[in-house]
Amino acid sequence: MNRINQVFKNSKDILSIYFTSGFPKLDDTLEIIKELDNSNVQMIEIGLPFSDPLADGPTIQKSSEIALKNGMTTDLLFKQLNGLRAITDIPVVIMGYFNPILQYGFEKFCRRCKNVGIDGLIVPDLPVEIYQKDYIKITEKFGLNMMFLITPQTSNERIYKIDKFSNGFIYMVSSYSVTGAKNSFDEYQIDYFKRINKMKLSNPLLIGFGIGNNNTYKTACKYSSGAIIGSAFIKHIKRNGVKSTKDFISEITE
Amino acid sequence: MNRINQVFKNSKDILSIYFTSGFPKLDDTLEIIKELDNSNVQMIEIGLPFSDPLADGPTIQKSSEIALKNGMTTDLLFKQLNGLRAITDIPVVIMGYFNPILQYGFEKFCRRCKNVGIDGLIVPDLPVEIYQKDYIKITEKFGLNMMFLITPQTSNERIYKIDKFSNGFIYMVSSYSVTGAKNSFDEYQIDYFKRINKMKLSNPLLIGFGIGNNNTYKTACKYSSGAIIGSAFIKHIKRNGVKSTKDFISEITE
Amino acid sequence: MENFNINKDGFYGDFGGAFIPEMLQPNIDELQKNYLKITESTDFKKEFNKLLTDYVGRPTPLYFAKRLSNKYKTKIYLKREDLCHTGAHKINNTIGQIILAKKLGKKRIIAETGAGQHGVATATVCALMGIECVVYMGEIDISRQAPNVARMKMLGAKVRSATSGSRTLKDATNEAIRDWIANPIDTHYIIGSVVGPHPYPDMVARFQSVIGYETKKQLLEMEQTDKPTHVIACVGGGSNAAGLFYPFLNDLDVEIVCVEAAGKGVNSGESAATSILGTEGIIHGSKTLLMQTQDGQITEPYSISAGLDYPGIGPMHANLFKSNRGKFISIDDDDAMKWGLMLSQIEGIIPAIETSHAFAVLEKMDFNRDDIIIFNCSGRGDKDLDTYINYFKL
Amino acid sequence: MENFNINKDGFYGDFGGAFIPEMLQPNIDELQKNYLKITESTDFKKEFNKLLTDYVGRPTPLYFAKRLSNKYKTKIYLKREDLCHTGAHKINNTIGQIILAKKLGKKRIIAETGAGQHGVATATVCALMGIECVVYMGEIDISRQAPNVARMKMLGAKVRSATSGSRTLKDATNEAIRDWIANPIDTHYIIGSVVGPHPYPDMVARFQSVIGYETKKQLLEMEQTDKPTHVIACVGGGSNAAGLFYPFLNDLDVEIVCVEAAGKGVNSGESAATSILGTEGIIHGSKTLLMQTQDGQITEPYSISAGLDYPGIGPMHANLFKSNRGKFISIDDDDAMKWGLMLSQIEGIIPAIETSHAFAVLEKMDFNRDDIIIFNCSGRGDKDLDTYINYFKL
Ligand SMILES: Cc1ncc(COP(=O)(O)O)c(C=O)c1O
Ligand SMILES: Cc1ncc(COP(=O)(O)O)c(C=O)c1O
Repeated sequence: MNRINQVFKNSKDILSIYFTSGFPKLDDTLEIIKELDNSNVQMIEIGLPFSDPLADGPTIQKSSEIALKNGMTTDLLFKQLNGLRAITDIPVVIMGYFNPILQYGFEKFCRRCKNVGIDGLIVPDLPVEIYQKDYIKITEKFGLNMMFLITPQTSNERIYKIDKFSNGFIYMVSSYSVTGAKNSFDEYQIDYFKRINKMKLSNPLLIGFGIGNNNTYKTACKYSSGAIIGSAFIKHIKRNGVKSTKDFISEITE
Repeated sequence: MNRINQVFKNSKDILSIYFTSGFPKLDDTLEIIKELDNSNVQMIEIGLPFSDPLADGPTIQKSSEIALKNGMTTDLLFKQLNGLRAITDIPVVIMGYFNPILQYGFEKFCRRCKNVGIDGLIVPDLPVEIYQKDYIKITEKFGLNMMFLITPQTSNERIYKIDKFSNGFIYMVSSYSVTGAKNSFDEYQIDYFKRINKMKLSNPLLIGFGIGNNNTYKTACKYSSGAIIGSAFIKHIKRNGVKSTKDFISEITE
Repeated sequence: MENFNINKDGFYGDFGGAFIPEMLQPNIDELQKNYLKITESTDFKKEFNKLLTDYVGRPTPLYFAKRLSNKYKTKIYLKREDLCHTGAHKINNTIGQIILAKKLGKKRIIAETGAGQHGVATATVCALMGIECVVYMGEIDISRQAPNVARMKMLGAKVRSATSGSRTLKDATNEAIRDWIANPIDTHYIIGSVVGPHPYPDMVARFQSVIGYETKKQLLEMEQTDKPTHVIACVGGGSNAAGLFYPFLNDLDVEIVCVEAAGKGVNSGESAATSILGTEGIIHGSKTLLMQTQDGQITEPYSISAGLDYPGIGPMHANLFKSNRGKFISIDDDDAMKWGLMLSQIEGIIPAIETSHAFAVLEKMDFNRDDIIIFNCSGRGDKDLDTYINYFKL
Repeated sequence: MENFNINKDGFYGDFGGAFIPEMLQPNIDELQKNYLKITESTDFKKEFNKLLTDYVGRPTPLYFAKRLSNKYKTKIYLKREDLCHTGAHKINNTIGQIILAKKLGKKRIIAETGAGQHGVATATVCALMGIECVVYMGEIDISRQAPNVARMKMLGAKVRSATSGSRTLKDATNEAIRDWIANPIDTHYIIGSVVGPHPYPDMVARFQSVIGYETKKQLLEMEQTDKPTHVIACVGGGSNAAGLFYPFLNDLDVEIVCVEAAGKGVNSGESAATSILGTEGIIHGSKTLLMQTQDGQITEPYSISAGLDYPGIGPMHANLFKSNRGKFISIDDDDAMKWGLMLSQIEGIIPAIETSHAFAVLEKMDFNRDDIIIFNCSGRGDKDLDTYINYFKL
């Protein structure tokens, strides 16, 4: 069983942390993973930086820009990840825009993911229909889970379709917004969380976008299997350094 | 008999000098007339300065501008000219654009001309047809001569008409050009002078525009009753002062 | 019945004529004798209309301004001269004159310009025909209208600086006339408005009359009548106004409204409201209303819009004023600027500041629901962006 | 027979589609489902055509460029999109999209812009309709395209600075998309070219196709055939080209020529010649040719003309290139500038620098006496005067 499916089976209040590889320093990738593992997060999302991250807010944009300036490349990420499974057992997914993956070669990309011990992919600009048509065979061949997003605007019909093609969890985007931390959720968001929960999907849900403190984390856990945090974590390590990861995580989870 | 007609009857190689009233100093008018009289010129043309002297070149434009800045007005000119006939007996004409005369009142203008002893008018932008229709009666009433211009382009038919309504002389513009001194005449100009002479007009001719040295003056005298000098004289007194008038005149006539 | 067109002697009532130095007589004679013969010929009309259509982009739309009409509770149409090639009505005239010049065998064109619109329109038709072009422009205008100077140079014209007098439009006109005096045979002078000696005012009005005739035809389709209740235009020299008014001059049911630039206020000493501040006189060869001292010295007008900043108006307009056929309204800088912004934001059309003056009458006159008001949208505001920017601190 | 139009899945051959984040899915779905239903309705067509006629100034002339034709010994026609309201073809598309947005009940418009032409065209239609407008523009472009920024502000639009990435067009597009993600319900995103996720490339091409259809009709009158031998246009994103080519895509007798900006030379590292330098990939939601690193990072293109300085081309053009249906030529800065001056001086038309690129093919291809060549004169050069002035030291 894939580590992702496992973690959802065994844990609740899952905290999944996103970071951009190559940021703040080019070689911080494994260091950050070690810190996250030590901090007892349940899942890690490694961002493959892209020049045009159009679903991301300023924090992740900036981190991607710096990562690329630092010299981050797809090949280098895989080289760094060669040591991945020596340092952690928790599920690790790569989150990357479609174009860099396409240029690398989708199949080659998946193969290397498999080889270094990556468990799944989130590709925000790869629509489920195209995935279904052209790529599902490849991810399945390499045993990679594919996770898709849903938003407050996604129709029920489409949610069921996404549920069908997702494997691991469904990334429930909390609001109409690009990434970036907020202090709380409003009632419309809560209604939306409730509505989705009622749909009894086959995949568990993780709530992402706008989570950055204990309050939003707790609320997310109430209405789903857990939360994904990106911008808030990146801001934290930018300010306090990679070594302060544990402080951040304990503040979130308390 | 009008002083203008007289001078053409009695003299040849007539030199008529133009100057702008109010230039270089506001009160130079009589002073310049005195100097010209002393230098034995045969006729004087007093320019009434105008803001938009469109038949004039840069020298006369500039002198008009300065004269107006000095405070020259039509009324003031007539006041200055109250002393005219105490200091000279030679014919004096006023050369002015039509608009200032019109604003003063054509009849009132003519009356004051008469009163101060002016002998005639040159109004470069009053076409002969309009003069004939609206103004001839007035000039005749005050015994003022009216002189019109012809150019190398003027048709024979029109020259005869102008000859008919001119009284005193015809102002033969030497070339296609606004006022301003040149060093010599070319063969086309000479041909033109010859052509006009052959027409046996009832009025004598004076050549103007582009005359400024002994050479052009002599040539003008050869093909007409004399010459009109404006720009060259203005340049001279601007540089050397009003008192140097005599030097200028003797250089021209030698 | 009174006739507000030109008479056979080249006068509109008391105004017009050709008060020109003898040196210009042959040129003006040539034009007077030939302009109607040539411009009324089939040959000329064909070429003129073809260029207006294929090159200038005519007919320009008659645009019903819905939001503006709603706001002022009346029917407002804009005649879109701003869409003409080069950005204003000025090119209608230069197209006509360049064809005429060619037919007269001229090899060289001169023109005056203030804001540069007429200079650009002249440089344009000269490039089109491959004819040499010299544009006179006041030294001061050259420095404050840099983009239009650049356009003229791009088009291959020589821009000559008029350094005399106030070094603006009036002096550029003087310089152009002096050039014409010096080059009477091969050169044609393309005047930019309905000013100057006869036949210019009539000739330019005829070339611009395409504006009014198109309006009639378009209105008939849109409103089932070819008669508006009001025709409104700004008046610098008066050519865009003359063009719109032309077919309506003798139709007393149609109210004619001329909008002049009040500058900083009619009584501020810095104004261009000629109908109020001017008196009868002669400017650039024409008897008309002009701003002058008691002594007949022509004074320098002022307006924030360089194109309205001429000390006279055309003789047709002087006659419309004196006879009360036209209503004259003057609009100051601030109102004009406000209306430039207003039209931009309510209709998506940034007008030339000249044009903006016209629209400001919407708050100076009362209109009925059923009135049909035609504004001549004489030009676009691109040339005026700097002025707008600085004024509104955008 | 090959079909160069879009297929039912939103692809031109291998190119196109909608590679978008889930957050945009509802908006894109809404458009995909409705765009043809709405735009093909009589109601829509009526309003669209009326505004194109009365407001934009269509039909734009098809102008036979006599002097240019003589010089190059062939028949050259210019489709005069430079005469459109706001100065370029861009407004054809924004008129279409604003009507669509209204019919979809949208209350707010966003757009991206590089040189500012599309931003101005969008701000214009928003003012016309009284709809809120936000235009994203790269921080660098804001400072180098000041006049168009001022125009947008005059028109009441908010101009927001894109401060990420290279701070030019590509980043402004990213910012607009992010805004749309954050405002999916009341906001419509007006893309400025035939780029972006399906249905944008097809929708924009259809709105611009009026250029090609008018050309056919006009040509039939002028040359007794509605088939030119060549249709030539510059390609930034590709909308003016798509508009001209549209009715000729599947008519193999008509040669299609796409002109790209070579910048300082195709191999200089400062170029925007996407067909040569680009590879297949995904940009702004569309699979197409784009300039990128081996790693799939999108690179910053360069051209002296801000409107051609986009790292991709529309999927229709990518397909024209790959299938060899279109001939692609790249023209460097110097040649483009030279031709801008040339067209100004030989025809009296100062073209946008984007447009100038197209004309330069006259010296890169051979044409026969009887060829009928249509150039899309996509825009006027007013916005580029500073660049021309500095380049030629006018
Ligand atoms: C747009 C525009 N409107 C009006 C005018 C004023 O000229 P006229 O009164 O001759 O129409 C100008 C002059 O440059 C102009 O550019
Ligand atoms: C005049 C003009 N032509 C061409 C373009 C390029 O865009 P497209 O390739 O979409 O026509 C632009 C873009 O701003 C433009 O302003």
